[in-house]
Amino acid sequence: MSEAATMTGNPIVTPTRSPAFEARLKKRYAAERRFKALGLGAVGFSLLVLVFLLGTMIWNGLGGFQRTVFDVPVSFEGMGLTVMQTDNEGAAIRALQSQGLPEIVSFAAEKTLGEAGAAQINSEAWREVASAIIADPSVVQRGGTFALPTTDRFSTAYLGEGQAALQPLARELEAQGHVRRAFDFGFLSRADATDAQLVGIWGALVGSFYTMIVTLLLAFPIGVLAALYLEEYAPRNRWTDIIEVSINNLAAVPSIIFGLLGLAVFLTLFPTLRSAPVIGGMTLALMTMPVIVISGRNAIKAVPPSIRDGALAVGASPVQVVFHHVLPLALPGILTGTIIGMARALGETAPLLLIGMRAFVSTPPTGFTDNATVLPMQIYLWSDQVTRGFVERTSAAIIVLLVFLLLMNGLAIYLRNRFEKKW
Amino acid sequence: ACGSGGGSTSNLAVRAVGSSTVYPFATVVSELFSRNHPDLPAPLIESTGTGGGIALFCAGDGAQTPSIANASRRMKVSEFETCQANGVTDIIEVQIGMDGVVMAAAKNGITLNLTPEMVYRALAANPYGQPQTARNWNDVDPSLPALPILVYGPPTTSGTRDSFNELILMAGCDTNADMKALKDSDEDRHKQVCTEVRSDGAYVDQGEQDNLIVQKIESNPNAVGVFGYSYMEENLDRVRGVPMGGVEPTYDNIASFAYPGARAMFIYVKKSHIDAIPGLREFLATWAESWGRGGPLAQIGLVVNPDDVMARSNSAITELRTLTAADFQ
Amino acid sequence: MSSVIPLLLAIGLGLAGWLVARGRAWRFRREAPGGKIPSLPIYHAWYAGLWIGLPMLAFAALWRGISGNLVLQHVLSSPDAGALPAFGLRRDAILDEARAVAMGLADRALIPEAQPLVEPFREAMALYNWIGVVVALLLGLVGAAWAFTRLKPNFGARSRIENGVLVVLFVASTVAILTTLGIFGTLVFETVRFFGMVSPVDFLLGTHWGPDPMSMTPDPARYGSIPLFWGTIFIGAIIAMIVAIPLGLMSAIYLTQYASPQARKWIKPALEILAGVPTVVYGYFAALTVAPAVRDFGIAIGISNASSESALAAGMVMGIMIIPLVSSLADDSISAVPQAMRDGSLAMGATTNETIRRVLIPAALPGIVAGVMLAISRAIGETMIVVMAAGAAANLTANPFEAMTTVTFQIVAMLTGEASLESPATLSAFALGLVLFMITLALNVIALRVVKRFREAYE
Amino acid sequence: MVTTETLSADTPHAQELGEPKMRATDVSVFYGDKKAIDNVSIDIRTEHVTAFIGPSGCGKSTFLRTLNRMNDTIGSARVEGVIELDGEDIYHSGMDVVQLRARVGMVFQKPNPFPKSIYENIAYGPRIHGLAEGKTEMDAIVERSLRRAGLWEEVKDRLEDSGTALSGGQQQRLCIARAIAVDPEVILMDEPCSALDPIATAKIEELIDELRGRYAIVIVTHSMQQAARVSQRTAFFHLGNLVEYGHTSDIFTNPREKRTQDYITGRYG
Amino acid sequence: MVTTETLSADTPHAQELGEPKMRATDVSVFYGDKKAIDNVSIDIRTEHVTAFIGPSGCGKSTFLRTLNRMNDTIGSARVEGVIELDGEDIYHSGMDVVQLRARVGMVFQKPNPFPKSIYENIAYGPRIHGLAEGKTEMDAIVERSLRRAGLWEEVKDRLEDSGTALSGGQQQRLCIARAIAVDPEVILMDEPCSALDPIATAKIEELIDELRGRYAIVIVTHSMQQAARVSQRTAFFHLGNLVEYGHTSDIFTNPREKRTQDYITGRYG
Ligand SMILES: Nc1ncnc2c1ncn2[C@@H]1O[C@H](COP(=O)(O)OP(=O)(O)OP(=O)(O)O)[C@@H](O)[C@H]1O
Ligand SMILES: Nc1ncnc2c1ncn2[C@@H]1O[C@H](COP(=O)(O)OP(=O)(O)OP(=O)(O)O)[C@@H](O)[C@H]1O
Ligand SMILES: [Mg+2]
Ligand SMILES: [Mg+2]
Repeated sequence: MSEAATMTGNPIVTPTRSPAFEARLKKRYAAERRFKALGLGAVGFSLLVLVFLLGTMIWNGLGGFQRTVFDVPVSFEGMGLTVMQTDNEGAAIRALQSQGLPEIVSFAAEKTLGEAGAAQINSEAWREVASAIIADPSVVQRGGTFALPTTDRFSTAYLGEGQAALQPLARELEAQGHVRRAFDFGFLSRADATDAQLVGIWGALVGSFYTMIVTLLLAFPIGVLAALYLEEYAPRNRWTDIIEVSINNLAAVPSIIFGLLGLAVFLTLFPTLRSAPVIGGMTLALMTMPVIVISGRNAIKAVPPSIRDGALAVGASPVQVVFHHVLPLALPGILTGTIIGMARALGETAPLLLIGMRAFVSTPPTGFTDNATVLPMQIYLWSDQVTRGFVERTSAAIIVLLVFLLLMNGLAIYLRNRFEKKW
Repeated sequence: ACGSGGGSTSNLAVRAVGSSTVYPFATVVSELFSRNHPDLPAPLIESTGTGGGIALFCAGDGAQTPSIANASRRMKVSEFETCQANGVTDIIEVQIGMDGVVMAAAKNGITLNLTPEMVYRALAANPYGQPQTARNWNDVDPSLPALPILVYGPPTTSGTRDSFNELILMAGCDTNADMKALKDSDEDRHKQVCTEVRSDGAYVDQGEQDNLIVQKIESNPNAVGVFGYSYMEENLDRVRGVPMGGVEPTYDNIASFAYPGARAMFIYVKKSHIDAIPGLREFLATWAESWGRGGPLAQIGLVVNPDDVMARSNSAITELRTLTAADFQ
Repeated sequence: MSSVIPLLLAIGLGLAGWLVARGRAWRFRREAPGGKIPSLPIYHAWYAGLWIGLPMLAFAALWRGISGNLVLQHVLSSPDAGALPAFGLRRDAILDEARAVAMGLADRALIPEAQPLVEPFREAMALYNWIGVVVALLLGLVGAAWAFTRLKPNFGARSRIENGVLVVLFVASTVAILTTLGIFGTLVFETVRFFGMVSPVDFLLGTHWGPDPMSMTPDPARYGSIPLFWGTIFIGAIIAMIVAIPLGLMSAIYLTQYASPQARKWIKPALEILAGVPTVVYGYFAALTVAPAVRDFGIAIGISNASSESALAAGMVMGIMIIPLVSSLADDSISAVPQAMRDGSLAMGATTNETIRRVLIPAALPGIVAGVMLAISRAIGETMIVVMAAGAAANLTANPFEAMTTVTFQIVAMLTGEASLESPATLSAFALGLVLFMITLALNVIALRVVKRFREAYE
Repeated sequence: MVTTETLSADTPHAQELGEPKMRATDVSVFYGDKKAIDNVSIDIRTEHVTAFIGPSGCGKSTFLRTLNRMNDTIGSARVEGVIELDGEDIYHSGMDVVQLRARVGMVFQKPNPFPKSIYENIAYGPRIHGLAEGKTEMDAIVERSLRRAGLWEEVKDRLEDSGTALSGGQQQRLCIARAIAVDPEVILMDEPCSALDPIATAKIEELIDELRGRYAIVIVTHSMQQAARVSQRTAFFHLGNLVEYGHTSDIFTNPREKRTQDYITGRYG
Repeated sequence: MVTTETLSADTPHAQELGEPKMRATDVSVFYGDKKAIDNVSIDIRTEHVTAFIGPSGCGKSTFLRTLNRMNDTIGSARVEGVIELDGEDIYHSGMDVVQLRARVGMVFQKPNPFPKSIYENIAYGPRIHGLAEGKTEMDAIVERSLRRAGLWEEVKDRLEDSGTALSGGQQQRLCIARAIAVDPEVILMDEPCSALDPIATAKIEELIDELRGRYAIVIVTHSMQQAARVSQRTAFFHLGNLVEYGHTSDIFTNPREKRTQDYITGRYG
């Protein structure tokens, strides 16, 4: 207290009201405004890029949900078509084929579109008619007007691109009102094909779904448990350091190397499961797990020790402390890591190249062990297709992937917001 | 509990792996096959690259190994030997057709009249063993425009690049007598001098993304692209072929070898699988039905085999003639 | 179907044990002096349930593995099997067909010889299913007997269960080590083969990269990996980070400190979409929008050899892609800093940005660093953007306007290309992978040391 | 309840004392819809140490935080009424919050040192406000502040250790030292001694006494003894109301209100 | 310093009192290399409330935490010596730490409610120990605990609100209620009242008095008055040493040691 006397010598002008302070304050406020503007700019920039990307994707991709069709009235009178009563749609379609349905359709098309036009009917168009008949056999009596897909080349020409030869025909048929773009519901229910007019995204979507399920079921629990172990129980020793380093390192390993691992380990163990979602999921899980562990550990670290003390002091065991208190409080942070990791896994192609998922799979998979491909792989394959019709389809597939991503993230974000707590 | 060994839940099906160049044709054949044989399981076509495909193919003779390897080049002796060593002894080689390698520019872009020699001198890392100095096309040949050399092409790892090396660069290189002589004295050196491409930006590796090359040359009128013929055919409204030695890269010119840029594509089939894998025989038959002139494969850019090769391919399928080491001489 | 039965049995029996044990524990409790037993009834329940269920499940898995062979032996010993070819693929195919039909996966056999074997397969499967069920039941009973002899009023069921949980946690953490070893094992064998063809010295110190994948005789002078590693670092760790760290960090700061909670709730997930946009999309964005702009800019500032494939374009787009990695993780760590820290600083008269820069960021540093590390890793692993926007030319240059390539792109190209898997170029992919793996490992060891030293705890 | 007039004209010598340093007029504070402070008016003078007492949850901390606008950081908090510092309305839009908080320092109920070194904890305020030029000056400020807070002897050898590694009481004294370091005009202390032992408490009380007259000091405390020892004016809060405000000696010996009397004698809560 | 003998045989009736609830013998505690507690021996009896006093940083909290092994959570902390609960060594490997902590409850210096509802804060302990069958029993436990902690009236209408939304004092009382809810045998309190107003403090003190005889209670406090009011035995710590331990009345009126005398009369720190 003796030093107190020495410092009360100067007059009572507090330094926080001096002109120097005020001048400095101006600068500080300028810095504050700059800083805030920088932050806003950063967010704004990112959002702008996002909007640009989404905008161009949607702009390019919306057309991919449509296809070019001819409106052709078909009558089946006197053709003697009978519809087989069976659950097996394939058999029923074959029965109609053998009764000459394709010829009936092309005849009807010729009548409406002329010979040149009829040549541009997609060779599989009659199947649409067949499906309509099987769905409602009374069509055979009534006849009807069907929207028949065109050939891929005609479709491109109709859009004013591709080979010049078909464009006059397209203009002409358009003038007659026979051709139009129609929403292609089948795009969402079919699988891969070689004709852009006939492809669908469903197969890849289901493949991605199965793959992500496997990834999530493996990576999330393993990641969370490993994070808990490392953060809460692991003794601080060399062994823990090894685990920690290898987890951090796995997050840095290029994804293709996980593909090599999947090839060398999983496919050696399960040789019959090449191209199957379960192997893809396992491989991606190895890649996703470190991300979940790392973000999970940060989230767990952020739970204040006083919460643990409180629980321990009422006699909770370390396991109870962790599962009753730490884990629920850390969950939002863990979910952030999960979102990021799963988003990456959903968009990943490189490791899947090596375990057989860059494949032409024309029927949607029905289980975890069926042959399958995934959305990004489908996008990648389509983006390199020769025919022009695939350009729009690729963009449409990207939109589907994004919607899938949004749904997945939406769920996680919902959960994250629900569990977010302050202390 | 389901089975040992081959007990996957699906039935045995044809499985074809390999080249991404063959992949689009194989998928079309697979689709045709499924349409014509709805009761047989659909073939699985996988794009792994030729090397990866042959490695899988040669891994063994079991029912889980692929029955077919798609290749955009011929099997190498070393690969054949691996096959033999792994018990894959009876291999049928079928040439399904040819892939054209073309050079093209934007429709309203640069006009070039090239020869393989000019291409070689413009793109080689060390033309004829000398340092590369050309920056503009007219540095290579005064008849060419004074525009910077900019070529987008496939990476060394792709089959298209391999054909480009072999059919255009090598040909251009061998116009020089010293190089021809070098070929006999030091084959490796010759190959390097003749096929190594400059990496200073004049030649841009564009991954295996032919559509992107098309887009890039479309937006850059001074650029030239190297890609498969089918891509040019599909994009004729945007790009224009670069004549080579005065010959335009048209279908007929490629099929007749007048345009120096066509090379064979193969499928390799395990004879032992023909009876064991349901549908394999029919699948091969579908190939044969599709690869002809005017067939569905030609429509998507396959350059059809010359008649004699066609006959040989047909007989390979019907007679199931297998490869021997002698075939590689 | 046959694998469902043991599963249901295991769950059912386990559940029964669970319920019985719980009931018994409640009785113990009521009878115990003071109405207290060391472990809650629920732990008794789990102890019994797991002792019953787990052995059954383990057996079911094992049985699934071996019963197929047993069935096969059984069928082969049946008289119908006499007509089979002695060995070879055809024989396997016939057996497979017959099995598939017997399991109901196909209506009829495509191979006629398989048809007579269907019935023997059916019988054998039924037989072995029964055996499996009976053995599983026995195992369950043994487990139950063991568990119930041990469940006494003063039995420490909780600590048994918790020890089990700890073992599970520990095993989960070793998955990472197994993966690391797996990767190492996968890479090292082929790498050794490669180094038999190209000496490690040439590979590690050479400055020219241009292998010929179609050649079987490597020219060591064309296998210098330095340009690849330089490109990887330049694009992924330098340019991308120059974009991503400021943008990501500033976004996180803005969202946690300035934006209203409502805005944050929407903007944060919106940014996370950026991380999930397929890389093909970024690739096209980089190649067709950014790269030409970068080239024009380069030419405008007088860099004559600015190429339309540039490290800068690829790095920038990659940076945008990984903004959310940085921002999300930084956001979480910043908002985890206790409010008291913020209050303390604000009460000193600090402005918000001073509080952020001097108090919050240092306290949140470990989380921010973790986010940055993840972001760098993702950038290094990215290939699509690199090939589309930076070309694939292995240039050793510091000029960001030139084309460059990365290790990872080369690995992908080599492994999925047309070259033979035996060729030195393909094998070089394994060597590249291994070296990259070792480098990141070394970096992580260093990072661990650094974080350990600088970790700031705030309670 | 007492009226505004009663509270501001608290002594016969009100005129002699000049203007109060801070004056709150009809201040109410809401958390969302919940009223936590109801219509409080009070004067705070440099000449006095003012103590806020009252049962837990009555709003002492809440009111204290309105005085340097720390409640701005609580989203749901809303203030009505007028609070003036040297005659300026601190809730006026022209008021500079940063400067306000530099002038009105605060010490919190729970010690909250920054996870930095002890030195940096103290140097933080002077540094952001640019109060020291050069290392020597800063060293002097740090030492002086730590001495005044009675912590210097204990930590002088480990200024580079983290502030969070100190014991609870040491941490709180560190926070007081930190607040003093920027030489504020008013110091608000929210139970600054609740984690301190008697010796440290005595030190702080001495310090408060020493600072009185130069700075206006407001202290929230639960200890009647402490209030009686250190303060000249005492305000008694109850359920958000300011029940009584006046000379400490009056409040403790001769409270006007029944509630005050009851509280002081420990008869209700 | 005093010897072990002196401390355990503290009264003439030592024999009559039977065995102590807890007994520490030659306990030293280290943080890394730093000795924070030096060779302390002490008995804790159910019949008494034991108060630990001493200047800030002297190791009161440290020693308290050794009694229910809460210092296990601090990586660098290491304990030497023997601590027995009912004659069992609590640092013996056969000791179940969880059960130990259920028997030796603790209330911390800084309130640390769980970020859960008030109800869940209290119900947590009884639930993990299975002390209640059904909702009604749990409700009863929650109400009883809150009442004993003097918090019931304030929170009974908002049991579903988060425990962290309470004021500091309310939070601390919540933590006390939480500790009581599991009916421990020993309750360790680390300055439980440092954030409480006199009324709440009085309530807690009443509660402590009520619980005495049934539970052994140890309380760390900075308030001599509080120590004098609530405790029957007082231990004075200084610089990690147990300087004096004995009847509270003796310690306060007639300390044997000079240092104790000086501390009590506020003469050093
Ligand atoms: N952030 C908040 N949101 C909502 N209500 C709050 C908040 N902080 C405090 N309250 C409520 O406002 C009232 C006054 O709280 P305050 O913290 O000011 O009391 P106090 O007098 O300081 O009590 P103590 O002596 O226990 O610290 C209490 O009822 C409390 O529950
Ligand atoms: N986790 C820790 N690591 C290292 N040293 C510590 C730790 N906790 C406390 N200390 C040191 O141990 C000594 C005793 O601290 P302790 O918290 O037990 O004191 P205390 O008597 O409770 O003080 P207070 O009355 O201020 O709470 C102090 O010097 C303190 O700095
Ligand atoms: Mg308060
Ligand atoms: Mg303490």
